[in-house]
Amino acid sequence: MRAALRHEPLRPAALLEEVSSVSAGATVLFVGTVRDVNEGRAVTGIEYSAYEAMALAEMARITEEARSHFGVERLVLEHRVGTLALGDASVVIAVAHAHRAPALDAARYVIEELKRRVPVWKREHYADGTREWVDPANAAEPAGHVP
Amino acid sequence: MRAALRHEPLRPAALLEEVSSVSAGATVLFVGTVRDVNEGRAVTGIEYSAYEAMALAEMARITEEARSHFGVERLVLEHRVGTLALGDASVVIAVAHAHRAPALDAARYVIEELKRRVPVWKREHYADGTREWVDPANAAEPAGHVP
Amino acid sequence: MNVTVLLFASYADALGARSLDLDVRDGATVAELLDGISARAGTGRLPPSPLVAVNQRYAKPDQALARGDEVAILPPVAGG
Amino acid sequence: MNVTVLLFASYADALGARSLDLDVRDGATVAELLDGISARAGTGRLPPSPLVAVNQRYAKPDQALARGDEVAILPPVAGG
Repeated sequence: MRAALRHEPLRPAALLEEVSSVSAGATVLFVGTVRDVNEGRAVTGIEYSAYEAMALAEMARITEEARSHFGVERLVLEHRVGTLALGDASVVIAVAHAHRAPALDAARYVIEELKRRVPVWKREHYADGTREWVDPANAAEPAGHVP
Repeated sequence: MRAALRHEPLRPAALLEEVSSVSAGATVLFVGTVRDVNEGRAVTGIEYSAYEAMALAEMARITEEARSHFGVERLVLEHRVGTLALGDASVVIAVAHAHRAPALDAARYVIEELKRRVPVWKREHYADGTREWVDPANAAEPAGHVP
Repeated sequence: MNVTVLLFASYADALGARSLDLDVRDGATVAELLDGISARAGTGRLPPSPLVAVNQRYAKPDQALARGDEVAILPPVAGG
Repeated sequence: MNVTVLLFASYADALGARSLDLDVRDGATVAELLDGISARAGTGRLPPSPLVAVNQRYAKPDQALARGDEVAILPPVAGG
């Protein structure tokens, strides 16, 4: 069980390896990536910034909740900060469990709670040269609100 | 969108790469692996066999259903057959979508339907030298019944 | 008509064969085929109502069989 | 007591600063702190009720502040 913020590129396949175990029947990897279009605008990159100390604390709380709710003992959560290009991974969740349902439930729980609670922000860079902070409340798939 | 049965080891990280796309905001990988204990017995390996033509047809129908239900266009499903050692991957599902909810929903749909419908069987090899065909109806996490 | 019924996994082991040949009436249903299988010597180790596939799809008991259909009886599936 | 309020992302941009220093009464609540922020010149571009974190946890309006608390106001989060 661990959570980290990274200033260098995330390595999804390495996290998959990290949680894998012969005691696990199911391993789930979730990778969030920078995509080329958001809300109909052509995106060229995203800057992620964080309230780093709190983001780490909140990520650790979320992984601990996943352990408590779903019984997962092997879970890694990493979020990138800095300037990302199209296709770069912004978040990776890797989780393994003896059975598939808790592994899938835990992955979903962690990404939903991360989007709802972890103090990370993103400024999208658009093809027309402009930049904007993203407010998920305005998005088609809102992140929800805290508390 | 593709489905395959493989007689050689599955490569989860390669399937993750295969479905990844700059149009996808979320990529999900599910890996089923041979674990060391099942129903309280020490397992040393599993032989998987299939009604290959029907298994492939059913896997193709399931991936098509996932496209239809969740709008996923990038999905790969592979199942291994043959004799697997502890930790070997028996099934890999890789799926990418613009948004996280359809990607997660599709991964779960595919593994649940695969376990319910795809004509694949496994014979577990135990530490005491015995072997037994597995009937999921007797398991703690049953696969369900068809039709 | 003659129907070849494919066997797999524990069913193939139980009968010591990968297939069974049966004679059924033309247009027999899946249920009639299963009755025919039950009547055969040595099939007592099969369950009374196994899953049946016809042409690589699950079939219901009232489905009629045609000459040349690919028929199989399937143990409980255990993939993944 | 003096409270340093950390600012991030769009709020730091809007105010052109990474933090604000405020004087509030000893034991002031989060709600009183927000009133103090609103009263400051230049804070009109902040929403009336931003998320507040105290010591790296989300705080409710009635939570009392203590000397030395780490306080931050947070734009809507957008991770993942």
